[in-house]
Order: sequence, then C-alpha cells, then structure tokens
Amino acid sequence: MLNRFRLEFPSRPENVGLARVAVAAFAAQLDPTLEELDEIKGAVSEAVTNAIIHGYGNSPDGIVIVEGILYGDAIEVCVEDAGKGMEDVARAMEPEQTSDPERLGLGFTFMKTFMDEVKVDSVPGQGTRVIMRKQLATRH
Amino acid sequence: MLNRFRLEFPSRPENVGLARVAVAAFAAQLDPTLEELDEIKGAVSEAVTNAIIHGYGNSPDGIVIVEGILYGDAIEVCVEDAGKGMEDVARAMEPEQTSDPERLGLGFTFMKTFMDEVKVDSVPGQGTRVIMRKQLATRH
Amino acid sequence: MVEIEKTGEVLVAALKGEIDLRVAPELRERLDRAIEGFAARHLVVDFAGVSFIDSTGLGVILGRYKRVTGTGGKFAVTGLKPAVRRVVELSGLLRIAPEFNSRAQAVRALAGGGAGA
Amino acid sequence: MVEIEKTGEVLVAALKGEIDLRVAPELRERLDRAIEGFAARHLVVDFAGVSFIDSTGLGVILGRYKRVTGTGGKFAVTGLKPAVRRVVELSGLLRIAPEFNSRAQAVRALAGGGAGA
Ligand SMILES: Nc1ncnc2c1ncn2[C@@H]1O[C@H](COP(=O)(O)OP(=O)(O)O)[C@@H](O)[C@H]1O
Ligand SMILES: Nc1ncnc2c1ncn2[C@@H]1O[C@H](COP(=O)(O)OP(=O)(O)O)[C@@H](O)[C@H]1O
Repeated sequence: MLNRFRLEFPSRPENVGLARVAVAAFAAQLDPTLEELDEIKGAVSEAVTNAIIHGYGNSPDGIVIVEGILYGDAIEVCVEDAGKGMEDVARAMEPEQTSDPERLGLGFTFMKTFMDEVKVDSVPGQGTRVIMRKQLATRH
Repeated sequence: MLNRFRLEFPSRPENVGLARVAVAAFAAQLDPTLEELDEIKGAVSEAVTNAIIHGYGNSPDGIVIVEGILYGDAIEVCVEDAGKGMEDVARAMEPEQTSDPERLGLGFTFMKTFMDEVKVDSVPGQGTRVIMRKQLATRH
Repeated sequence: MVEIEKTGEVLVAALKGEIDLRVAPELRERLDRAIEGFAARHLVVDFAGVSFIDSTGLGVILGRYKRVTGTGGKFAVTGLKPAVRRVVELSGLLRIAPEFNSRAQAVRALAGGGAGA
Repeated sequence: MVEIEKTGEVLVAALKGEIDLRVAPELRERLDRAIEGFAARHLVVDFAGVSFIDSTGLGVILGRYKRVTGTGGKFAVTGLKPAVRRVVELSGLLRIAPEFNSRAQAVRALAGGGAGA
C-alpha cells in the first residue's frame, strides 16, 4: 500500500465538493490524466450525495466517511454512511432506479461508468458502504 | 457550529499538500479572500510538516490528524500527531528555535503570523496538538 | 451558479461553476422563477461555464426540460466541452434535446421554430 | 519543481509549483548538483513559477544562499509575486539578498559584479 487517507464530515450538501477536492488531491499523487481525475471526482460526488440524501434523508446530522487508498497504479475510494441502508442493493443499482421522483436514478450508473469496480455493502437501518476501484493508465 | 471535518493520513511528505488542499476547500465555504486562503494554507503546511518531521522523525508510519471547524466567520484548524512531543513548548515556539540545523526554525513564527491564535498542547513521548484560529473578514 | 437572460420568448440559462447538491435547490428555484416570471416558452441551457456537473445537477436540468416541453415549449443545449458533454450524454439529455454550436444559434432556432421537440 | 540554466558563472534556478516538504530533498540535491557540476559561482533564484512555498522550501533556498556566498559567490532573487514575496520576506532572505525586477537584470548584475554580498 502506497498511501491512504480518511476524511469524516457531517452530511451537509456543501461537503460534497470538499470530498471531491480531497479525493482529487489524493489521486493526483498517481499522476492521473485529467479525464481520469474528472471520472474519480464524478464517482465521489455521486456516492457522497447518496449518503447525504438517501442514507441520512437530507439531515445534516449524519457523518459521512470517505477513505482513499492507493495501490500501485490503482485507487480505491470508499464512501460510508450510518444511515438508513437499502433492502435490495442489486435493484437500487439498476439504471433509472430511484426512490425520489425528482432524481434521475443514475448515480450508480455514473459510478460504474467512471470506475472499474463498484461494490456496495448495505444493511437496512445500519448504513451503506460503497467501495470503488479504478486502475489508472501508467505514465511513468 | 457551522461545519467541520476530520482528515487522517500517514506521516508522508506528499500528504502535506493533501492537508493544504482539504483545509483550503473547507475554508472556501466562508468565502475568504485569496490572501486569507494563502495564509491558512501556509499555517497548515507548517503544522503538518512539523508533525511529520519532528513528531514522527520522518517515519512514514505515524498518523497525522487535521481537523477543521467553522464558527461564524472564523475557522479553527487543529493538527495532531502521536509523536515524540516537546519538553519546552514556549521555547520551541520562539523564532529561529530549531532542533534541526538544516531548518529555519520559523514554522511557529509563520503559523503565528498567518493565524490570529496558535495554541500548542504537547506531552513528551505522547504527541502534539496545534490549535490555530483565524477570524476572516466578513464579506456578506 | 447561473446567469439568466431573456430574448423574446427564449430564456437562456448559462450555468457557472460546480453544479452539484450544494447548488441544486437554488438552481431549480431560480430557473423555475425565471420561466414563470418572464412567461418564457423556450429554454436554452448553456454549459460553457460548467467546471463540474453530476447526476444531481443534471436532474435539475432534465426537470426543467420536462417542464418547458410539457407546456409546448422547446429546449436546447449549447457550450458542451468534452468533459461536460460526456456526463450530459450519459444523462440521456442529448437523445432528447438538440445541441447547437453557439448560444446565438440556439436562440435563433428556438425563436424561429426551427428545431426542438 | 525547478528548471536550471547556466549563463557564464551564473546559475539561474527557476522554481516551479509547490515548494514544500514533498519536493525539498530533491530540490536541495538538484541545486547542489548544479552548483558543483557547472562550477557556478553565483546563483539567481527566480520565484515567478512558485504557486506555494513554506518555511521548509525557504530553508532549502537559504541553505543554497549560505553555500554560494560562503565560497565568495553572489546570490540574488527575482520574480516575487506579492503572495510569495510575503513569505520570502518573513524568512529573512530579502534582508540579505538583492532583488531584481527581471531574471536578465539579476544575471547581468551578478556576472558584472554589480550587486550582491
Ligand atoms: N447511501 C445510500 N443509502 C440508502 N439508500 C441509497 C444509498 N445510495 C443509493 N440508495 C438507493 O438507491 C437508489 C438509486 O441510487 P442512484 O442510482 O444513485 O440514483 P438516485 O440517487 O438518483 O436516486 C436511490 O434512489 C436510493 O433509494
Ligand atoms: N509536532 C512536533 N513534535 C515535536 N516537536 C516539534 C513539533 N513541532 C515543532 N517541534 C519542535 O519545535 C521546534 C521549532 O519548530 P518550528 O518553529 O516549526 O521550526 P522548524 O520546524 O524549522 O524546526 C522544532 O525544531 C522541533 O524541535
């Protein structure tokens, strides 16, 4: 393991940007392309937004945890909440599947498009952990 | 309290930049001036560098904790290590006081110049906690 | 977050900066207020100033698409840089809304009845 | 982190980007290698490309100041934008080293023996 970090913050909308910036600054240590960096930021934005609005139902009192780990030329990002969890993760991950008619239901689709692997552990009433992994093009 | 975050990472030189970026992105929520942002980044850089090189003696195996709290128009930043600590904090904080002849001994001077308040709690053999506070010019 | 301009029956919304959960509620409100307040029929969304947009931000734009086309208006997009175009494409918006090379072209097309739903 | 150029007996080190603990060891080594390798007597440090510098970075520069002036060479700085000038000033470097408005001026002054320690 090359390097890692752990970031905790309350479930407030303004912290979605904080999470993106932190993960991007961390990922920058692998010298990614601009496109790779945009993809990582996009995936983090979706996962953290879900933790805030779905996990904690928009209450600002929850804690969101973002972790990053570098392995060689790959980055792993985990986004965790202790919110309401999901009954049926496989179904929630399908495109255009949403519990909120104001939303697109494309969060997981974006994550899967931007990252190589997306794994979700969720327990109803206990919370959700999204683990995403991306292999970066080696440029050294 | 408006907002807060906690960031943990190993005591590696490349994480000094990560800490600066995270604190800057967080402080940006108060809409600071560019100069204020530069000062906050400078203070964070000094405190995190000290944790790595003095606290942990340049070993990459220590954990550095950076916390940020927004209070109205003020920001508080704490930088903590569980490293070797200091015998005489007041003396260490004097200008050009350094235990390393390759260094300037100006880290604490920079912190005190950039921030309004700098408080240091340190226990030899247990670690150091630097608490810095800065009032930002209200622009709203 | 957004600069809004009206030319005849066409509203142009130029998005600015990072369009995510932080700005989504206010963006939605400002766009809806503009559509109502100006009695605008058509909407052009200019993405040129966008530095980041995610599915939450795109949800607000697609919601306005539905609103405007639902009352017989037309909707178009412009200013899509490659990085932004990719997520706009993923959202499905480019399958239903015409894209123009410039804001002026989009306004002309919508005002003239030349393109749209 | 640094681009190094030699004109006669004057070495110009143009710093680039964030000069902190991450780059300090390599920066120190590259500057020392250049001073030795080129048998340079004088050193001009150009800060124009610096986006951030802290006391660790300034320690490397002050160390090179001591080295160069210790062997009878001269040292000068240039390219100080306001944000960077402030920390360079705090480090004490501006009390001991002359500052020039351009790299060319600094090189001329040091080569000609016009200014310096
Ligand atoms: N962290 C989470 N906690 C609880 N439920 C979640 C979480 N993330 C996603 N979900 C559920 O999965 C659904 C699909 O998520 P997503 O694909 O991101 O679409 P959207 O956020 O637009 O609804 C959500 O509508 C929600 O019901
Ligand atoms: N986190 C820390 N742990 C242990 N000692 C520290 C720590 N921070 C500072 N010190 C001590 O205080 C001295 C002065 O620190 P500072 O003013 O930052 O100067 P410098 O880092 O250049 O030595 C250091 O040389 C070191 O002995």
